[in-house]
Amino acid sequence: MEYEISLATTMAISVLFALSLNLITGFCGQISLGHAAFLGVGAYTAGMLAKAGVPFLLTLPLAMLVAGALGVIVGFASLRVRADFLAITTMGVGFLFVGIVRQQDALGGEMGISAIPDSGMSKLVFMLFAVAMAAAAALLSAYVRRCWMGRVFSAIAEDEDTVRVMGIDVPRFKLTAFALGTALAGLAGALYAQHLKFIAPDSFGFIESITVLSMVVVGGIGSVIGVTVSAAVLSVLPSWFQVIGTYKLLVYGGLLFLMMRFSPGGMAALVKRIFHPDRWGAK
Amino acid sequence: MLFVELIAQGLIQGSIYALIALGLTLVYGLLRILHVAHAAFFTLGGYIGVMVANQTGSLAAAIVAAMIIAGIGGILVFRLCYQPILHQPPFVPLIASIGLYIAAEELFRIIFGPSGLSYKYAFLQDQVVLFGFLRFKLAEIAVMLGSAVIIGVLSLLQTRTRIGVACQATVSDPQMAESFGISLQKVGDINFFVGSALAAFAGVMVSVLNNMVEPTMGSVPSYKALAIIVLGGLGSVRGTLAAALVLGVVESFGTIYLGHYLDRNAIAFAFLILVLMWRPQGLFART
Amino acid sequence: MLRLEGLSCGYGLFRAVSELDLNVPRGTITGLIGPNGAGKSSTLMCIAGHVDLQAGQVMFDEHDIGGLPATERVRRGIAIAPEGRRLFKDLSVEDNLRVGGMIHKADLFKADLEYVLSLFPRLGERLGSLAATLSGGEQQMLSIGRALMARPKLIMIDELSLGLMPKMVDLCYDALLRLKQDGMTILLVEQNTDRVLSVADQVCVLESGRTVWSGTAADARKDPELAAAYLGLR
Amino acid sequence: MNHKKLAVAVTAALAMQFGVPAWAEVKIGINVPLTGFAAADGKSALDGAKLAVADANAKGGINGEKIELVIYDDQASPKEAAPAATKLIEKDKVVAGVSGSYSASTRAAAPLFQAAKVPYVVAYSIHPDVTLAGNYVFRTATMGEVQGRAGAKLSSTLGKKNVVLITLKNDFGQALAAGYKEAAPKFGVKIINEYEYGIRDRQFGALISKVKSDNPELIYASGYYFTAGPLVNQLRAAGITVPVIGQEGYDSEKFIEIAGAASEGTLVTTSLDRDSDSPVTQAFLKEFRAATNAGADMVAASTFTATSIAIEGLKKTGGKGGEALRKAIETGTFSTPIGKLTFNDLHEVNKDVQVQIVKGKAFHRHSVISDPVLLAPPTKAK
Repeated sequence: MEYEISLATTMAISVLFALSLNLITGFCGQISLGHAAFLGVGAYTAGMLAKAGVPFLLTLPLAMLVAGALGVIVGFASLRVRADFLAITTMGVGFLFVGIVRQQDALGGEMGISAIPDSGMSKLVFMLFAVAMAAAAALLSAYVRRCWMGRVFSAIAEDEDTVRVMGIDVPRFKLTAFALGTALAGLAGALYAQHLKFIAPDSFGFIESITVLSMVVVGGIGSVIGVTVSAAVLSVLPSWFQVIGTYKLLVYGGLLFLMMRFSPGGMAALVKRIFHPDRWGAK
Repeated sequence: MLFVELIAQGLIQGSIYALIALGLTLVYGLLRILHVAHAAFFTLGGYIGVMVANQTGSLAAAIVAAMIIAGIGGILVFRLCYQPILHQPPFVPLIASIGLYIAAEELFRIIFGPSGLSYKYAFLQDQVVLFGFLRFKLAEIAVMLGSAVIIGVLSLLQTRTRIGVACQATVSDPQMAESFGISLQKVGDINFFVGSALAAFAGVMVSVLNNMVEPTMGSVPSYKALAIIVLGGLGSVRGTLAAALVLGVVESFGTIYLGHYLDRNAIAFAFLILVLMWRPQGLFART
Repeated sequence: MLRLEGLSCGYGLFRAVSELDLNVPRGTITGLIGPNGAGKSSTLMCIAGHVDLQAGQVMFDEHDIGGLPATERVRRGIAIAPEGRRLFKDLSVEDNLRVGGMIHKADLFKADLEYVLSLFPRLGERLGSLAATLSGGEQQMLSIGRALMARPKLIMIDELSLGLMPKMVDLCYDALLRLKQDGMTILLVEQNTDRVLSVADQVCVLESGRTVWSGTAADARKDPELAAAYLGLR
Repeated sequence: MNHKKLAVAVTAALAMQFGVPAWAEVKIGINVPLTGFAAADGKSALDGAKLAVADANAKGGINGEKIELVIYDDQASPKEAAPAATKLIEKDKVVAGVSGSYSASTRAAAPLFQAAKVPYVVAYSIHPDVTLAGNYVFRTATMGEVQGRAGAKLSSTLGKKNVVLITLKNDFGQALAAGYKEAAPKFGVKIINEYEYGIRDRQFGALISKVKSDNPELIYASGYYFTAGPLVNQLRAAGITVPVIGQEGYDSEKFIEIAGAASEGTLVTTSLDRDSDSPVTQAFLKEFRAATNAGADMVAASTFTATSIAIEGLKKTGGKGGEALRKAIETGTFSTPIGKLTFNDLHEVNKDVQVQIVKGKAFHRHSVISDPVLLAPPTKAK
């Protein structure tokens, strides 16, 4: 059972992480290529605190706080630059995070941090806890999308200038999206650190940022259900792909490409197309 | 003396960046997509270069073959992968491109093996001493001169020939260019051919410099070139050139004097973020 | 020469123009007028092949060109000087004109250039300048000149006088009359109704994507109701 | 032949008698990076492990039972290594594990093997935390710090005082640098400057210009063959002729291929001595070439060794894993291609450091550093 529990935990953390990016990129249209940095901020915060003797449950809100605060700072960048420029800027943030952590002896430098103290939960309970967190994030996402804020988000995603002209305080909403999304990423990071008990800078690099963006996009950008399913599937795909062995990454990259090439709306669109063929084509 | 050497090394690195980033900028200028998979042609160039050179013993043949094959590959990528999704929001081609790049890197590994290939013959490995104290590998000089010549010829072609002018017009306003009979497809073909061929040239030269090609050799250039075209003001050829050289020099000094605080990639991106916060349209963009 | 039959066009589900009928006889100037958002520019862009044709036909020289790509339409003889001019800003004036004549052999360029410069001598002084550096009037001249380089049978000009100094507008209209003398067919979209009525042979008035009036310019001037309602004439 | 068949039949009959699954093969699990940036080392490691298993199976396996190697790709990433380790333990029920991977992934896997009480033999990952996971984890590689100390001693043996360090910025390079810096004062070696580079760097022009102006007598540069090849090549091209000391990361024919003529004279502290007169080493080198048509490198030799040690242990316990196997490995002495090995109380390996030099496009013996005090790996007490 332990293997299944471990996989389920990985799944739950990935879902949480992907939903956090979905808030920023999916709902609010701000593309981020450096989201793994916030996973890292959460993981390092929680890891260091746990090593300092802070109880596990207390590390979670602190990790969210630190990640969210940094997220707001990066959010300011989104006020200054847009679209492709923002994508590259966030990518830079990702590289900067890894570059800085690498050089900090206090954070374990290149060696990372290992032997992170146990949460005290059994593996099963921890898995259930992670699943509960992911479910909460999904509910929060669904709620955000329905409320006024979510509508402003999607309006910003559609056409920022028009929203601005309407007299809505666009910066405030963008920063909120960043704060929410990065804080959730921080939570995912804290769970990640606890799950693997070992973190190193390389785990939060560009590849990880791309992976999570893929989860969002493959699921269907902005679709809570789609993103949840795709994050769950894609996160354990590498383990299943052991069968395919050496062709794993080829399949993974190919899948990403084919999905975008033939169904850019992700799985959500694909499913809609299969079940409601008549609605397809209407925008 | 050290100062001059560091500048020179920065320019060598910068001209490699320039060769790669130019293709990216051509594509971005025309189609407004970030063509991450571009770096695959850099790697492809390296592999073709090594294989052809080891077969024929001629570096010139290797360069020509690499550029032509990569160029054709570029056209195929444009037609089969990007053209059908051009009307989608920008993240779609971006992610497709990333997927394509990951798959390409893996294909190289599966086909050519994970540990890379080296040249059987020593090309351009002799040392040259300039001004009595600047010591270079012949290959380093070749990279600098080669890129200067190629880029010079290209910019001449771009401004002096009808096709070049047509390409520029298309970048400036694709719809109007069509209204004057210029086919987007043809211009796309040309841009992808030229851009990929340039990347392949860079790939051959880098493989000569390092005497090695490996499946992952494109990954650093891929995102660094993205940073460069942003610095250069997305789509501006002159800006890209300047940004590539500036970044090369900044890195050259950075690795020596900042190396203990930040690694090379982080330096490049710290520089990028600073510049963007200061000038959101890029360093050399006209506003 | 150009005949629109029940033309409807727009983007996606949005319909900009509904069932427009229009006939532009050879060698005439036709004015297309109406308030903002009436669908005038969309009509021109649809004829040029940039706005989706949703219903109806675009007949040119007795051929239905509705399904042809934009690149082919210019070869058939339709050139456009679009709204906002849309010059190739990074190119010189000369290169803009060169692009205009791209569908023809390079050795025709010189003669065509001379013809355009005879219409707009001001451009001759600015041949080497970047298009972006031109004044508004010069830009409009270049836009028309660029279209002429394609040796069209029909030239479509959108918002000819918008934002121009009166003197520049005069120069442009003089050029139009000369073009007409040389046998050119012109489809003109214009806000400045006075000007259109002074040169046009016939006008078509659009409102909210529909034709509300069409006829000769002389009739238009005579119709008091029309003049008051749509043409802003007093 | 007949003997063997009979033996197998008897074992089978006995096994059925006692209700043990009769044809169960003895399973050894291995995590290696087959894809991603470390794929080249992963391939070498896997080749080494496969050879060890094939050797053992050819000699009759364990009590007549065949050994099966269960292979999982970990991409050298902790994220992939953790589920792979869990799967090896849980699903495949391996009796022993081998790490043919880097430190990051090995550190993620080691605690899982420890918790499941499955002995885990680590081939070439050098991070100190690996063996701290617990008493079921063994390591056949010389730790980074130890190798760094050996490097410092070698520098002084060569009579060089002023040294520049060029350090690969990852756990491997940092551990080496730490060991070197620790031991350098003892040997009167002065570090006049230190530079760092990233694992993706292949162009070192700027760094080399600066090194040249430092005018060192010796360069101690950490790296893997794919970084060291271009580095040494470019050092020589820039006219720097002082000796270069590398470590086991250099230890691959690929290094010589990439650096070309510039590789001549490069010194490497490693665990594989090509000129060893030990029959085990020579047999390994020969068999590896026969099996893969390529020369063995340190990674292959170490993973072969780690796998062999697991197999030797299993032979002693008759295929039983768990505590019995742990004790067997703990107390055993093993003849391996990288020398005679024993483990200390922290399950670190006690062995000499081999110094190889590139001569005539091949690695040859330069010297052996055997200084039990200097080379003592950390113990439990420390």
